Amino acid sequence: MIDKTVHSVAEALDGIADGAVVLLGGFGAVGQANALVEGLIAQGARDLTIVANNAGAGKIGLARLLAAGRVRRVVCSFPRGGAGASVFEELYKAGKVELEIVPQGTLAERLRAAGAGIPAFYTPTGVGTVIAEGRETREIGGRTYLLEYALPGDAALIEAWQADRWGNLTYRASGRNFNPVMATAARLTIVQTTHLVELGVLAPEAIVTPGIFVDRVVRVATPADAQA
Amino acid sequence: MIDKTVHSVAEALDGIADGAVVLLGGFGAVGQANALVEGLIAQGARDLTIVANNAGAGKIGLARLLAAGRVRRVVCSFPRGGAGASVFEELYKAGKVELEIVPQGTLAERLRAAGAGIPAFYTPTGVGTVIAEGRETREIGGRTYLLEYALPGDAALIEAWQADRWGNLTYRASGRNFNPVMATAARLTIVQTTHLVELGVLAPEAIVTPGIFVDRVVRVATPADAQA
Amino acid sequence: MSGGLSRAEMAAWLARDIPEGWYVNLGIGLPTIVADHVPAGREVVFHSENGVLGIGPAPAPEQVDPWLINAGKQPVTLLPGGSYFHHADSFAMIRGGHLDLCVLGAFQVADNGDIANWTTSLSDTAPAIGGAMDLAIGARRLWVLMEHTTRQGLPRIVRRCSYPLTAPGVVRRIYTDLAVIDVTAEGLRVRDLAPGIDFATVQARTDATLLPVSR
Amino acid sequence: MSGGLSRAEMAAWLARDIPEGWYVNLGIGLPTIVADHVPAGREVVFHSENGVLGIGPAPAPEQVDPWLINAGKQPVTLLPGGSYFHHADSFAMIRGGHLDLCVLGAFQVADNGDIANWTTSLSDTAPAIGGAMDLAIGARRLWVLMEHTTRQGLPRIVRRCSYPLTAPGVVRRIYTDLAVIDVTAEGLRVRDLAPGIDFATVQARTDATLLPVSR
Repeated sequence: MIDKTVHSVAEALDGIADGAVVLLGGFGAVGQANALVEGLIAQGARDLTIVANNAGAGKIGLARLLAAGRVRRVVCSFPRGGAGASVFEELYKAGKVELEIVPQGTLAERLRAAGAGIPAFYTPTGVGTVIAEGRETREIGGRTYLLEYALPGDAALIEAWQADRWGNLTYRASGRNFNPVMATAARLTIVQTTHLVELGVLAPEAIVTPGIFVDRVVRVATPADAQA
Repeated sequence: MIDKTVHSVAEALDGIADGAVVLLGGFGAVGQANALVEGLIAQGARDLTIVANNAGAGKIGLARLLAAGRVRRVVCSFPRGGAGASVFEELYKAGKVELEIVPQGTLAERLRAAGAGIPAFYTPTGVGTVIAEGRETREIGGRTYLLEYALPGDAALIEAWQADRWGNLTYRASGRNFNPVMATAARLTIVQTTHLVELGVLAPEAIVTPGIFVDRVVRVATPADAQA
Repeated sequence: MSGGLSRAEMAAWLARDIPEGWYVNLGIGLPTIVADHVPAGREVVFHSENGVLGIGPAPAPEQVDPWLINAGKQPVTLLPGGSYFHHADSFAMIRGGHLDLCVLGAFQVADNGDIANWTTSLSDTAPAIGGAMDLAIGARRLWVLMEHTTRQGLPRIVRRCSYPLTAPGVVRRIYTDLAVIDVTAEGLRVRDLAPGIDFATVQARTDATLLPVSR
Repeated sequence: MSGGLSRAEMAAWLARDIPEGWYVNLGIGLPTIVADHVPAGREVVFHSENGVLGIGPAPAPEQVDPWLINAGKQPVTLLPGGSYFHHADSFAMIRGGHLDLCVLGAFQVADNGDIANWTTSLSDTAPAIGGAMDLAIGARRLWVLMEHTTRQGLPRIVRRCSYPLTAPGVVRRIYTDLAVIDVTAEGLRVRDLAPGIDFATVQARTDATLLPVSR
């Protein structure tokens, strides 16, 4: 019997190595797999590259991982937090973390490309800006485009609304965001969910991430607990 | 009030010009917008380029359009029909229709790229085969890839299971196939459906094609009628 | 600035020009409030880059769904007919030219349509692009909604942007507290003036050369 | 061919080697029947390129759902846990390396792993590729399931394919009515022999040079 569920966050995170590229779903506070992200502190992996839309806000999730000194580099579109300087901004100012800024749509497309076996693509985004500096361009049909490469991860930490033992996933409202894209882009896709359901409960037309993209599923008590 | 529904197939097809590139959803007999495809005969457009996975089977839909002499060129992955020579094969043998063969995944990705504002991408499919002849290649990370270009349509003819007045769509089972991809790739996306529903009936998590991609929706009586 | 429109009036000025049925993305900040000023009964479909189409009015505090936010991370609601999708699909809508309109704020707009709206310095502690570059080049039309001048009274409409660009040559129209200005092949042409504001006042507060309203 | 396995036996031979939990695409024709021979109780998830994952056994005639077909256009069923998706997502699974295994039929396989399975002639009246080229390069493993020789008795396992390639250097293993053969860096190595078949018989019906079973 296929059963991708595991019994603890520690088991879910087993094998993520020092230096790994880790993709974190979520946008704002919604859809962040914070139980898994914070689990990385106990798990112990160091020197991580984190790919996420934001560079962490408040004192939870990625902000805690950053504060624990586990992150060498952040690839994101919008590192600024809310009010006041974030943990990331302080580390960045102190030269303790590297930053690669990627336009949000290019970030999403590079992740999608990694999951889809597309090694590189052309995009109009960023032409004529600092993003284009040192980058290959190409004219197609009279318009200039940048060459962008796929961005694969060693692991992806995903938050799903519902999951079953095959790893099929659904998401709630704007909790979808980067999660289904990143789920396709990593060699090891790890999911936290509050709703573990029996196989067959999720309608085949309503499954957003088919289990083929998912390696492990761990149930967390509630999203609130997950973020405690 | 936004209302994309129109009252007849003729109204739905208005404006498709001679020489247009028309994308046809469907795979096998499932998800073919045959009422719209056959409506093109009365509509009158000539010299069409048809993009579809198959080149028509039996005597309905695309096969009827081909028999009516309206198609100059077919872009597809699998032109062979079922038992016996199809209408397409007879026309092709007689030199009356051109054929561009595209691997099925490359066809899907070229359509997706057109809808997503990606003018070109690299793919491993077809390297070292006749598909690669005369085509640009590039080595990325030690592997060779082909450059492929987006394939946009002037119009797309889509079959959906359900639709609402905003043009939101769902599909049934394997009727999804190329339909949602092609719906994004054309300047004019036209939908036939058997189930026209009130706005709000379709769950926001279950909508597969958001209305932003859809221009017109026409209700047809039943799929069987549509194929009569 | 003396005599100009309030922020709500600016948003309403722009909102009146959005036809029924358009798909519109509103940038973070001032542009977001445009949604509150669409004339009653006119259906406009608002998109947010975090995967939401069909955004409705802001929820009452007790009706906030913590799972439903917009790109500015504010709680929002979803209208009947709304839908959710993932980030790659959301930016496929943007980059693929499916939005009729994007409204962005800006630090500067140049007379050739260049826009600078993401950072005032490349040595910023944490320069943040977000979806701005994709939105600027992807929508069928880009309108800018911003105060005509900075708080210090410096012009934001300039001959050449001094800040890092978001995208070159993409702005089609500018709404400010003083005027509505079209970016045309001939240059910046004033399309409309705020009540009590004359052309000379607008030109005086603008670095770039303006063309008068063509009647 | 005398003494070789039946088609059902060939399919069962291959099916036994598919571990639980693998995601598998079965090509049109002979490979399709592999699904019927997976040992009872072993969960294997079958993918079809027209957007179906979790295909179950063929339906009884009165239970056919006309909306649910596989890539060979045959009616199929969906298991609990199955899902539907569109063609671009389906080929993202294939090209993106998410399938553990693809099983294809072939006209020819060469000792370097080249496969020719889509046409025997470029002057074909209507050459049809379908998903073969994507499947051949995309899955983590490509196994070929085919009769060892043509109906005319000509070898299908050759030193060099004479038919147009589907993909170069991709086949990992070949199952025929006579033997199971691994494509290795050293060449083609027989892994297993059908009951009553000896190495010399297999070699005699093979154009390429074979290496014996390594024990």
